[in-house]
Amino acid sequence: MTQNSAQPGSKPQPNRLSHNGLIDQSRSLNFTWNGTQYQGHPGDTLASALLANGQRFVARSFKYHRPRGIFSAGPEEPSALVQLRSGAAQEPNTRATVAELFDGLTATSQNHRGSLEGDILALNDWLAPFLSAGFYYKTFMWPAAFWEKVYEPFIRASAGLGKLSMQADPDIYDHGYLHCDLLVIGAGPAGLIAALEAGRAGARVILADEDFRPGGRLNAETHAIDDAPGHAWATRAIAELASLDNVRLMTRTTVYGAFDHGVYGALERCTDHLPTSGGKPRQVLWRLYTKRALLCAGATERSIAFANNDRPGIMLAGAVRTYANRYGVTPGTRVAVLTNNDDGWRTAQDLQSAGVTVTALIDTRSGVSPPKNADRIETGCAVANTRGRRGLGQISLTNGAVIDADCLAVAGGWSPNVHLSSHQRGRPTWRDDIAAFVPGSELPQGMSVAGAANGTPTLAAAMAEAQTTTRALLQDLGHSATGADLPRASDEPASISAFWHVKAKGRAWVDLQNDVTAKDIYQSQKEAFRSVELLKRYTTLGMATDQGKTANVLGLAILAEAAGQTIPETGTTIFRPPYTPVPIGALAGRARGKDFRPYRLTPSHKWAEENGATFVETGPWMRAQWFARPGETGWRDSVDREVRMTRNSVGICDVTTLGKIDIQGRDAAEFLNHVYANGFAKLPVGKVRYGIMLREDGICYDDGTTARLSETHFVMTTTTVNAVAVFRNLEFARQCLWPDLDVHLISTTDGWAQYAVAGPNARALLSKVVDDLDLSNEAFPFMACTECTVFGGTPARLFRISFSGELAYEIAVPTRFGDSMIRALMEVGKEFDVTPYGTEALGVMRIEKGHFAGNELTGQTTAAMLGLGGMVSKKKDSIGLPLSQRSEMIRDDDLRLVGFHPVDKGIDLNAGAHFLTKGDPEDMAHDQGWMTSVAWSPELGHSIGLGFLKNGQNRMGETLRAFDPVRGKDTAVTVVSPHHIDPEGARQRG
Amino acid sequence: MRYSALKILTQGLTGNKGWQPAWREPEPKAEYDVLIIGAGGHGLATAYYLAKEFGVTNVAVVEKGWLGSGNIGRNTTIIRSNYLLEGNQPFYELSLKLWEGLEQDFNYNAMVSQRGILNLIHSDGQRDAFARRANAMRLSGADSELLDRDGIHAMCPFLDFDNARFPIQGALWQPRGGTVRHDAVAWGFARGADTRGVDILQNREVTGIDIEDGVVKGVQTSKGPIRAKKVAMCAAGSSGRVAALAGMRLPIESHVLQAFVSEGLKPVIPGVITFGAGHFYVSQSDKGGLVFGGDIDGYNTYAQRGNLPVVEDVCEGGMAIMPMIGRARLLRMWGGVMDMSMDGSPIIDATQTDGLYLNAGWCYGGFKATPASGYCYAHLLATGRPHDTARFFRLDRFHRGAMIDEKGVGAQPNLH
Amino acid sequence: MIIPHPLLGPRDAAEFVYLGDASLIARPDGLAPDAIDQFHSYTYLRDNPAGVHRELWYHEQGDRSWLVVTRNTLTHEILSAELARDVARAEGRSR
Amino acid sequence: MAEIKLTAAPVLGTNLSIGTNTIQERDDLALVSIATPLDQDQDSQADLARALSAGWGLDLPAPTRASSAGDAHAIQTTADQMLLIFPHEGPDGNAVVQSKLDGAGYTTEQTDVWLVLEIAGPETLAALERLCPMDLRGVPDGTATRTVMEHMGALVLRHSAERFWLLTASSSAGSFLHAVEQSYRNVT
Repeated sequence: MTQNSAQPGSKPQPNRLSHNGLIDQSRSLNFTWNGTQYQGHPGDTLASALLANGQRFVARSFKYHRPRGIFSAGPEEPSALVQLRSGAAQEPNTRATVAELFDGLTATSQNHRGSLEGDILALNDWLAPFLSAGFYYKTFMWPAAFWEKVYEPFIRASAGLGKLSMQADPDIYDHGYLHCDLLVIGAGPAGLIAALEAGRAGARVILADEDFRPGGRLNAETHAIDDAPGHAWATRAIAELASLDNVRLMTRTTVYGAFDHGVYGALERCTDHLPTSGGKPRQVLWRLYTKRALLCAGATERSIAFANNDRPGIMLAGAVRTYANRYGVTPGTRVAVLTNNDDGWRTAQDLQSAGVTVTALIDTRSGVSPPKNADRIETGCAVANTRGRRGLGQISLTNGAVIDADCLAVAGGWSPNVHLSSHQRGRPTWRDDIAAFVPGSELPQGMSVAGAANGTPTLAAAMAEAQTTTRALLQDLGHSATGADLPRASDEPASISAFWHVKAKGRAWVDLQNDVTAKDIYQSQKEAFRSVELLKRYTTLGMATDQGKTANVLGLAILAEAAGQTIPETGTTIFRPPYTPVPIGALAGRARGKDFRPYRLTPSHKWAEENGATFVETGPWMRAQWFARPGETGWRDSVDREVRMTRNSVGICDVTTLGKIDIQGRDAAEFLNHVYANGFAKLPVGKVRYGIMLREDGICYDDGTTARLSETHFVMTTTTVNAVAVFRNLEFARQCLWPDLDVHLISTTDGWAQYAVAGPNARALLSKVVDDLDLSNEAFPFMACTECTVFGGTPARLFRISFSGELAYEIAVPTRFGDSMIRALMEVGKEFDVTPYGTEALGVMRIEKGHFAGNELTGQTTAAMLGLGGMVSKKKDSIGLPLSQRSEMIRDDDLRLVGFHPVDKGIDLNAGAHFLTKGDPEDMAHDQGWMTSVAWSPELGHSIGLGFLKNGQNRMGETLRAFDPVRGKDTAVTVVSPHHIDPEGARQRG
Repeated sequence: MRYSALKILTQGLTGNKGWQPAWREPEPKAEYDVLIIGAGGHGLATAYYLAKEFGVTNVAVVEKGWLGSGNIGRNTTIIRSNYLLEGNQPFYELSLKLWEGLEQDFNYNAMVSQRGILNLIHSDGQRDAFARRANAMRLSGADSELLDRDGIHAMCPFLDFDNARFPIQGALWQPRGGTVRHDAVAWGFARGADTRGVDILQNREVTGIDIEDGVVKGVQTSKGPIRAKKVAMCAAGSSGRVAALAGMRLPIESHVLQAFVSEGLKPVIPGVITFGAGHFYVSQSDKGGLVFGGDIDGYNTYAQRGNLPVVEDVCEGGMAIMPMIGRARLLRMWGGVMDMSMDGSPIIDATQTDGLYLNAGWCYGGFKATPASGYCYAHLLATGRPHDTARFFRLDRFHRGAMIDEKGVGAQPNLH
Repeated sequence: MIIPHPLLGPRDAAEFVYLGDASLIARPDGLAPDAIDQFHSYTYLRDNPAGVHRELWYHEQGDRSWLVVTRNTLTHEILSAELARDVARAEGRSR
Repeated sequence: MAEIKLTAAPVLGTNLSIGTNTIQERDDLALVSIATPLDQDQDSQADLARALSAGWGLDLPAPTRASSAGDAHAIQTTADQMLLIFPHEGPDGNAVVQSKLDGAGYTTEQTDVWLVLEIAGPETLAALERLCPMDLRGVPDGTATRTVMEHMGALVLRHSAERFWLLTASSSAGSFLHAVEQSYRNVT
């Protein structure tokens, strides 16, 4: 073995092979591991750099806190989880095997108390006999109160893996959407062939690979293609693909899930290999819309269960080759190889050619003749146990031999990466000849599988299969393949003889991360947890961050062994998305903070900002809540003043947020008769009518006014919150229920800036605004409407409607004039001491007036409860009519909307209080209703409320308890009419 | 075998070789007094309480797959009784009380962990509605508190208090809410029922319900017929399919609810937190995974998987209230098929067929209801009368117009 | 999911709002003497099949068409998508 | 008091560059919806086709395909409704259309409902890939369709691979512009 010669200023990397690897050994990158600085090279992962620096013991296991090392060289890593970066960017549970090295990288080990080496929780390992499968279900029950107080806090603190920073993620994320004819998942030899075939044929291709270097196992093996190293062929293939406009090559991109109808999720890691993201998205979550997909995801090697098979230094054999061939690192200086298949032989061969001492090649099969690439060859036996407290030192064999080794490469066979094939219904099927599960027959729509992922493990066969499959897909898609020949690759032998478990004393680990042993599986079987699903839940096998990529098949095999069954009889393992874990930040994309959802702003927003408005979220809208004036000491001051000024003179409120729907057609009136519970067919042109809408279940869900502008033209208003739902329901009625009515809908909510002008001086103010229109009560009475112009020619609509109970109008101008309009209204209103008012004053006035709003329209409210039962016309068929007449919904003693005054006028009422009859018990059975809305009425000088009360219409004057234990209040209230002011409506009609 | 710390100790010292099967795998008898269709949480709980509380032990629970393989093993493990309506609140409070004594009752540690549930409030209207709810909870003996921003901050300083699109204004807090190790609930009830003589018949699908002259006689299964005096449907998620065997149409649609778990993390979340301006709720399991979910996918389905838009919507909600979880990774997503009923509330009732009973329509709230559902269903099966707290869960309520519609969204199951 | 819109071609289901069983098109006569019985069945009871299901989707973030989509609730396979208005007319609905 | 005249304001007045890309509000257009009366014998359709052709040189639009003549475009928005976009200033676009249609369709003024952003430049498709679920790369010029972007409804019109119009609700225009801008910044 040749050690690399240290560059100036760099420390030697003891396990670096200077002549090997697809890394740039001419440049060094500094990184810090557990506070110590080391060096690696561009092209390294953190794992390869740690191994190069002789760091074998890098982690503690989940349950027993056993020392663990680096087990694999890819996304399947169960053991080497680290905390990457620091501060707010700290990233727990990062697999060192896929973390690309960058200059300045810092990482620490996790899941230990004290140092990695001195973890005091390693005590758990000594207690292991008492912590077997499911132990926690059988104890910690006494005394009952101790679970939350004593046991659970201890368990929680010692469980878990890495730590969150507890600070907001400092990076940004993005989402994206791509479309293609063919998605090729995996850029190994099969994927490259497929992409080349499809790309050359002119199809739109996306080739996605999770690695930063495409090529798959070609980068890890010493195979030749067309007489050159495989990785060189991959490089040429990538270059050709990059030159094709119709091919999108996506590296560092994991296709993590297969969803319905050819939709795939993919995560591109854009800046994770850089010291900082530089203000650009750290990762992009792509949604891929595909016509066809070809899964070329390769295979994952698995281990063999034998006693103490979890020590640092015990690794997958293929991973050992990856480190030697791709990264120029040997994981040990005296390496032993344990295999049950021909593929394991390559590890010995590759290491020996790199100059590494291979102390033994142990093949579990009898009668095979492995090549002499090791100091000793043992066949027909296996490893029985291992020694080495913080890392492997020695192995003992089933034949009694004891061999020194600081690395044991275990080749237990390869499991095709079927994950995406089973994300929908597909259940993998077992193939005895390769001792592995392959994708089943029920694949996601549009998906095919080729290469090692399909159980075709050898290079030439995988490439041939990829070509054949791609050609068939191209034909489906209407493209013709160019007919290029396959490159020449050798087909190496790939014989395997299933061998899973060396039964001997000592714990044999199956799931390295969750610390599940073969014995746990036997116990689980004995305790009746006999299906794979019960097994995994009882033992937590395969539930760790690696989702059992290296463990599941082994676990299943041992379960089969325990049950005395074959593997197919025992079950199968399926996988759920995501293939590898996806950051929640990436899944959320940009939607966080203020960007969580869009803001809708009213036309007067800018003006309101300039005039001291406080805003409130009303669904997506921001509305002015009140307008503070100098000297006002709190919101109540402002709101009381706005109400007083409006009721005394005139106030203006932006009501643009109400939904506005333009309804036109010869049959528009008939249509309205169907969708409103009350009649609209006879509404005259130039008039507005108030209407209530029911759901088909008879519940009143929205109300508003509709104006008739011409015989065939209506303008409907809805509540702000229901605008979208009402529109949808109208379209349903129009298209599905009465499809031959000539009626057409379009939303104009955003097209008009609409202002309520309310108060005794509303008419006087508006007479200075509208052009040439007689606003007298006779000419333009309550509920009149018209199109008109304002301020000398600007088009407008005027409606005489009132929510405040005052003489009031709503005036609308095209939105482009909205800002100018509010300024003009305020200008001409100066002589009337006009005030703008916000949603709070709006709320106070509607409660004073006894109008219901969102707090009353809970979706549980009938028209009868609102006192509007009589409005529901029984002479015409409207939506909700029949079911609104069900027996329980028209009971006379049902809830009714009534008003409330506090008996002691100095007390403020609270919404949400429940009503109790005096002397009744305080329980649900005696609940009489609840307070829905409260306000302090400047006009009455005390707090008032609206609420639903059982049989309320017949209880005027009764004194009840407004029971509010959650706020420690219990207030005597008197039942009154909901119309606290002007019950006759003289003001709004005046 | 009774479980105890001593048993763990003695077994540990003798190589854990003496553990016994947690339940039998019996052959069916020719006839049962009660045959329950579905060995999920509710079915097993029903069998357990029938045997333990009502002395009815000639009971079979028939399951098409493995016991506990339905929604009991696929949910987000939350227990709470923060309900609003008279039809619901006392029932869920009964359930919470049963949870509180469950482990000692069935000698199995289901890890009932009452670390509280926090429902965030983002608007005045929501505050009023939660005040109404909090008082309703008090009226039926449950615990509830309204917290202000400072109170929430003290509990969850990591929430986004400064930069939120929908600022946090307060919260409804139920200290007795929490989580339970869901699989253990199924196993504990199964073991408890089995010990008392109930036959749990796994891997046996009910393929027909035998009815003669309006009277139930038994069921057909994939492995032969079984006679029964009473047949109790208890297969939420598949209720439509089971009820169809008896010729019934139900006020139920099947929908998928996705759930998610992150990689294991050291403790960060104190109890359960729900976002009031989006679809997101979260807790942290004892193993350290953030267990979270949101809205149902919204279309009829019997497939136990969902689609990306909802995954993204849920994670958006998560990042909106707790942007510290951006670098935590989602490890696994899965789906459970829900009986979404027409008013969002369940059904525990007799049917028009003599001897045939229905327990269904749990929407995504079935887990927390498991003990009370089992208890009340057992009560109905054993006495013929509904239990007082479940008396509103009648099938005819839709015809009468007595819906129990907590969310007020009407006869549209995917909105509940 | 992808909805094969009959006018617009394949569209992401995220653009749509789902309502439910297409039998909701067959709204009974609200003035019939047994209207409550009929509407109870229409509004509340569902076949809820595990298999082929005809269902209503609304293209809210698209062309506002109501569609009748025929889809398998076990596999999510979509067999057809039609304009609900055409379906309604074919079922005899008019004014 | 001086005589008051209302002044029209653009929705945002946007005119900005990101690298060599530009984002610009088009406030020189009128937008009017035209619904085709329900009519079994298709007379209305023919009347409408004649009026569109005479008025703006436009054919009836097909689903997802705008009919265009210069800066005038007709886009089918629903099965029986289209959006007509044409150069025009002033709030009377609807009146202009009504006069030319002579009752051949039901019209509604839509100009102020929408923000029209013209986005152009070499990174435009890349930016749209971060926003828009629709395939805008593999479709012909003139493609027009409604979809959703960052939770906001939007109507997209592809003029060329490097020039698009994006129409969105005027009340949420600020959030929409923010999303478009962010998309460009994320890809440049």
